[in-house]
Amino acid sequence: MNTILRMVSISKYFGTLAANEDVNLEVKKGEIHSLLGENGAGKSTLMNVLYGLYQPDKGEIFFEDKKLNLRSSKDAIDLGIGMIHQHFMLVPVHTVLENIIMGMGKEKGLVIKEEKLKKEISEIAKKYGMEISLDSKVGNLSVGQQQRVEIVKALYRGAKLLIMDEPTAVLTPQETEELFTTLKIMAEDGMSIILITHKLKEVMFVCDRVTVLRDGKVTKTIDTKDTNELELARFMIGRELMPIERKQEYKVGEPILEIESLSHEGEKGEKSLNDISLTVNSGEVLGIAGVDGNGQKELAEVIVGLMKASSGTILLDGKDITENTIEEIVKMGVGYIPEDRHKRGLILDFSVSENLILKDYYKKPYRKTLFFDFNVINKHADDMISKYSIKTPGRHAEAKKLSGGNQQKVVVAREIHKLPKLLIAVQPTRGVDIGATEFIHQEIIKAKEDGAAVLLISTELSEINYLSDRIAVIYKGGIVGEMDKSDFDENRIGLMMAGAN
Amino acid sequence: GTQPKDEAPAAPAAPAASDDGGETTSTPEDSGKDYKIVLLLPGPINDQGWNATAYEGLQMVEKDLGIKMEYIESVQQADFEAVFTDYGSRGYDLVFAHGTQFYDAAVNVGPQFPDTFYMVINSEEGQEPNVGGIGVREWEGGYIAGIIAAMNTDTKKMGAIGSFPFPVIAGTLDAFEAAAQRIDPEIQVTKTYVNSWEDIQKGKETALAMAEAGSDVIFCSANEVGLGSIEASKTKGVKAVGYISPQNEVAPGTVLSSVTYNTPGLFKGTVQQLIDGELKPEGVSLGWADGVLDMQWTDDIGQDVKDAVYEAIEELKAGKIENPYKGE
Amino acid sequence: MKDIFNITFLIALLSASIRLSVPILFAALGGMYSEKSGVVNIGLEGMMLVGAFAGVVGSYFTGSYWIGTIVAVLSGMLIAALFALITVKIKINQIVSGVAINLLAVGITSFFYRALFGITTVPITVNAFSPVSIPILSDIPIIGEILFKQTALVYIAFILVPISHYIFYKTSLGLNIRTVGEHPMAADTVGIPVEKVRTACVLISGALAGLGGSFLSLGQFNMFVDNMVSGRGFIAVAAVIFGKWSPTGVLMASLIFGVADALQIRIQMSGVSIPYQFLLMFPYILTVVAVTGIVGRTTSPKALGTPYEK
Amino acid sequence: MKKFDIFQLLKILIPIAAVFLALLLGSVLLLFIDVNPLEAYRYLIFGNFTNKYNTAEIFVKSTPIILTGLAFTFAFRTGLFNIGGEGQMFAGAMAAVFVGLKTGHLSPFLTISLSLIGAIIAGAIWGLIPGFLKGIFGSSEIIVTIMFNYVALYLISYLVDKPLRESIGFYPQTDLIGKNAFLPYVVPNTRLHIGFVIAVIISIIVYIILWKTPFGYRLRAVGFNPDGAEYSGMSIKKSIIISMAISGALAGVAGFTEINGIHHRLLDNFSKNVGFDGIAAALLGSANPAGVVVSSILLGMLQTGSNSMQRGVGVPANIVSIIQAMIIILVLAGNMLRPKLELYMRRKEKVIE
Ligand SMILES: Nc1ncnc2c1ncn2[C@@H]1O[C@H](COP(=O)(O)OP(=O)(O)OP(=O)(O)O)[C@@H](O)[C@H]1O
Ligand SMILES: Nc1ncnc2c1ncn2[C@@H]1O[C@H](COP(=O)(O)OP(=O)(O)OP(=O)(O)O)[C@@H](O)[C@H]1O
Ligand SMILES: [Mg+2]
Ligand SMILES: [Mg+2]
Repeated sequence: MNTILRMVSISKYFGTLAANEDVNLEVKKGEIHSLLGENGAGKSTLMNVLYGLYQPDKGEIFFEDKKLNLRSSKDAIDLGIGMIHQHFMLVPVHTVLENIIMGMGKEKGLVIKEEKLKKEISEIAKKYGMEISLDSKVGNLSVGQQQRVEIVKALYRGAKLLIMDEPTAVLTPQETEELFTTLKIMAEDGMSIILITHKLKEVMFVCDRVTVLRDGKVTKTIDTKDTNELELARFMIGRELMPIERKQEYKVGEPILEIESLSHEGEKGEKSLNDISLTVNSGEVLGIAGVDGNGQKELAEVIVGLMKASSGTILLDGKDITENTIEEIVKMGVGYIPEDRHKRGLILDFSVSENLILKDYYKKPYRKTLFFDFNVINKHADDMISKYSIKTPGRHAEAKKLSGGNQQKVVVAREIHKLPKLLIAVQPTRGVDIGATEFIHQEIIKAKEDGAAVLLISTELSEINYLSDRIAVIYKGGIVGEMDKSDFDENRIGLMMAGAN
Repeated sequence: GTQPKDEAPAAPAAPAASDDGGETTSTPEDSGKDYKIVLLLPGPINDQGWNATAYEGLQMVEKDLGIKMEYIESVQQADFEAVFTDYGSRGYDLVFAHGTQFYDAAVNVGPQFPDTFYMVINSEEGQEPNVGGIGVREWEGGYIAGIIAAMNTDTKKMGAIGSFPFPVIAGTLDAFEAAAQRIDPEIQVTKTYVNSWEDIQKGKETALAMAEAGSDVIFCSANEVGLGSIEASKTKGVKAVGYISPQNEVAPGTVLSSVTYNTPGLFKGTVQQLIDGELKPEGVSLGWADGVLDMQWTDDIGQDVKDAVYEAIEELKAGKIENPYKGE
Repeated sequence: MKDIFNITFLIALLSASIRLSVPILFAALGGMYSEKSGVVNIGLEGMMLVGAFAGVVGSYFTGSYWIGTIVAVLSGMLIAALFALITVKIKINQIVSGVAINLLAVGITSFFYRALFGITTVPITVNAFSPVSIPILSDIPIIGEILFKQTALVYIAFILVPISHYIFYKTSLGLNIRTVGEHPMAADTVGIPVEKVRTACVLISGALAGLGGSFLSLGQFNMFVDNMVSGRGFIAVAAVIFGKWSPTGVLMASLIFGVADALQIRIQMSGVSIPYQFLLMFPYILTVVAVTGIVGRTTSPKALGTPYEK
Repeated sequence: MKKFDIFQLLKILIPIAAVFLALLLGSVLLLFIDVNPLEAYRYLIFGNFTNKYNTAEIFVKSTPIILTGLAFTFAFRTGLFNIGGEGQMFAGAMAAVFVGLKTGHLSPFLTISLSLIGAIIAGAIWGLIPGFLKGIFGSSEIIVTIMFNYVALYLISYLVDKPLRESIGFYPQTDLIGKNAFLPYVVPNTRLHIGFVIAVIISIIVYIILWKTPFGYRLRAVGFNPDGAEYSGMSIKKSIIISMAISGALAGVAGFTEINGIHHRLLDNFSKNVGFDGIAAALLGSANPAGVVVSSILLGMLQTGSNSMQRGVGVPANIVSIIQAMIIILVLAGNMLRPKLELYMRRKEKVIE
């Protein structure tokens, strides 16, 4: 196998922060190469440099033995480098077709020849098993489908090297599996792939080689067959990972959340929740497994009052909260880790300390008469930062300056710290590195042991399995099965998630 | 932008015999031609109307009397006092303020600077010791325009456009109507306001609408807006009466004739009084009798119209006609 | 009042509405290009003013109003280039940049008018457009009178609507513009040069606003007077939002504004006892009502107003 | 220590350089019309400081700009674009005049307080309506506030034409408000009235509200991320309406200072463009109250300075607006480019160390 890409001694600074320092990366033709590293290690930055979005401050890139001078991603695309970004680069109000062809005027002509383009695209999509409806608005698609749009977008441009930044973070096991099958077909076709993921199992399963980054520097490049998950974790975080033992028996308390025949209709009248009944007791974790887009978000938002139920009742601690506002529900002691931390969970322009009081800002002791008591607020922030080991330049740093994993920690800290009666956690570790994942898991378990009722909604079966005491599966807005932890069977649940009974 | 202002110039102040040496401000002895005179304009100097004619006055003073006058334009209402104070403290001999709206500020500042004379154009008041006013009976112009218009209408409908319902403007429109109805009581005059001095398109559309509703002579007292109304008259083949500036050439064949203001002469006259030490802190009101108003005739005008106009002018001069506008 | 609401009145009203809406339509179409690419353009007013002035200058020196119009377009683009430089490249807040552009335009048009023509009491007049009757079409009863006896620029304005629609929704160029306005980062990742697209769109907005200005000075008149745009650029800004950022919407918005203004003038003349100031308010209040009742929750381009930074 | 100084210095040096550049560009025009730029600029810069009266004028001018600037700032910080400062100022002025006419006979403290309250309420209503339409129907506040500027303008025109026309019924303007309703002067023999002090105090209050209270926290949270604010239990609609009302109230106070401090009566088109100057001041001052005060004073200085330049050497008004526009553009451009320059210097320093 010959080398298709060599990045030599790449350095990239943001201000005075070295996101990449003297990084070397070599990718061979037809290989699937993994890039590993904690949140903020510099993976996305390195890839953005490769894709021409960032100009490196130092270093050289050789692609197919030619030295590159990338001025924009246009240059990279023209050379056959494709990239699927961590945060999808799709325009929600455009159709799938428009998203795929945008920016291709030079190649495809000024006037959009819809029929011809559709035919070409469908062919490619079919080849890799990724059919999608080209006329749908992307904003209406599930995350998994959006992922496909991204891949087809890259394939249609004729990528020789495809960069995928955390593509599996939001996929179900089945979707992940499908994706990996596709990736393997691509690799066999001679395409090279750089895969960024926080899931070591996936790395071991699909990748040929791994390069590990830590604090912007390469700590190791190694063949997957010569290593194992534990060793990779050590390269990444510089210490051993010690999975905590989970007590299998648990003490169930009073019912906290009781949902009775709950339904919800979307804007166009479609049923997004269909007659759901559930109970979560104090001291237990009820895991909701399911493919993304099957009503998970609606379930969480209806409970907390962000959306209105069309029928059914929700009892919290025995009191009917179906008609209550979110404000009232929050006050009753419901903690909520939302699926999308950027949209809901944080005010990105607020500082860390401000974000940590987002739900309690008007309460004592943060407030003295009409004014804030900044001594208390600052101390609270410092406490949280050290307790949850949030990596931040300081409590005054704006939340948007934190890496994704650390942003997630801020949300988790805020929601768990208050000792909620009910904790709703949606995808609590999305995009978070293994160290932080481990930590967040511990916190959820601690909350439960302190008596919280926890409703865990996750597309990741390993997470469901690891944290839940009971498991329910959601499909097309309805609960299609419920089981105890002891009956956990990944295959069976996977099938239920896909709609089979 | 143009500021609220009153519309109309005046002419050489009446010779008015000077009484005893009382409170005249400039000292005739040292008239070594070193006068410091400034003209304050409420709007931009090339507004094709009120301010522009004042600028002509400034040029005439320079040409005929050899005295260089300064000017500043677009003075904001909020700055009137500050500007008066500034020129007062810098020892100016004469400050022309081109619009009644300056009057209050002049009265407030005046007493602090007895060596400066403040002359407020279009004010019919003055105040001891050093604020004078030259009011122009603009309505007398409107009256003559009304006669010209009335003798050229077939439809017996005509339109009169004003900027803001200021007394001078409203009076002008009212006089226009009164004169027209004196010629023929059946004549209807549509009066509208556009709340602008410069929205030329609105002027045009207003006049077009008037013409479409049957008016066949249009008259407008609102600076640039007037140009719009003339353009509309041209488009619709109806007639217009020019106003303030000699506007016959703007649209030959459309403009019947123009009633013009001899603003330049008014400035020259006042400066002459300054030189002669005859400035008086009082208000005067000038009209046809004082040569402030004038006619620019076109060849299309028949002798009968001219006769009627001259007859009316004589009556106005004699004070036989009253201003129809009585305020709100 | 009695004989006022007949067919001639209607024809007159609608032709007036068209004349009144055309300058707004030009500028609003321009504003739409700019806003679709993510740049708020409050500077339309100033760009129109520059166009109005440059059109007269061009016609004055060449004797050709068509050349005057071209000069207007180019001058609109020139001042738009400055706007693009400061908003797209240097990334100064777009709203305050627009305010500054308006201030600048008032200054330079007045300055150069005086520099070229001196201070006049009667404005310099130049060759200008006169109405062109379109054969056959202009003979259609009523419609012909309203639509097909206008100046050439009016036809251009209306033709620009379907052309813009085609560009935005049927060409890759339009797709690129929309992408840049919705999600500049995504545009960047597929190789669309965000800043170039925005600059181009701002230049187009300057060109069209310049045309709108020249419609005033050469299509409606044959002269330039200070500040002759009198707020129409701000109305155009509103028309873009009101028209929901679509060419047909912008057309409707401009027409509604034109009708309201034309109607206002006529009601005032009909001698009703409503104080005229309330009639003058009417088009503005109507806009508010329309924006509230018809448009509702507006879906602006997502990235509108935010400079793109990597 | 040394590093710190350089960057602090840049903050001052860059705007000065920007102004200098703008003047340099302006001097081309001045030379074109045969005015000596050096002399013109001597007036522009030092003209205000020749006597107490002119110096005080700077603050007189800046007073309403501070207030409309704060109005824009308040809305901006809470995620809204209030282009309607001008109209809200007019609304405040209408109320201030009305109160001043009706209660001018009361004690100064009482009548002035009532005028202020009236202006606050009227401005708040003029901001609240667009806020309400935005909150409930989602109507663009940019459009509605622009439209409301015109509506207020014509409303004043109506008031001074008909119901509030001066009692002798001549000019379309109101009578003078009662003497007791005049704002007291703070420096004798100048026009500097207490409105300036009020504006500065209000700017401090605005700062405190926005950054030191839970109330302001909430409004800002909604501004930055409505979804996040909603999630945490805040009502977006209520916040939008409250923010716009407060923003309008601030501009309303500008109407009060202009009427009770300067004009003492209502007239058409008074203090034109102050609303737009406020937007410029807010953004020049990085939308924070202290910055607004400083940049409003700078704009005030620029305006009085250019008046004095006009008076001193006869520079026409159009060049003045060109120079003003250039100064705004170049100072903001300097602000934008400063971080890049700093970064460049920092990195250099790092390499050297
Ligand atoms: N545009 C930027 N401006 C400033 N700092 C940045 C920027 N982009 C990245 N950084 C910083 O550079 C470092 C590397 O970020 P990068 O996104 O490459 O991390 P990552 O390895 O992709 O992390 P994650 O696993 O969370 O996606 C982080 O500290 C981040 O805060
Ligand atoms: N303006 C900025 N200044 C400093 N850091 C920034 C800035 N914008 C983004 N970052 C950081 O740059 C990195 C890359 O941004 P990106 O949006 O890819 O987030 P991420 O860390 O990968 O987050 P996520 O895990 O949520 O997907 C993040 O660490 C983010 O916090
Ligand atoms: Mg990343
Ligand atoms: Mg991440």
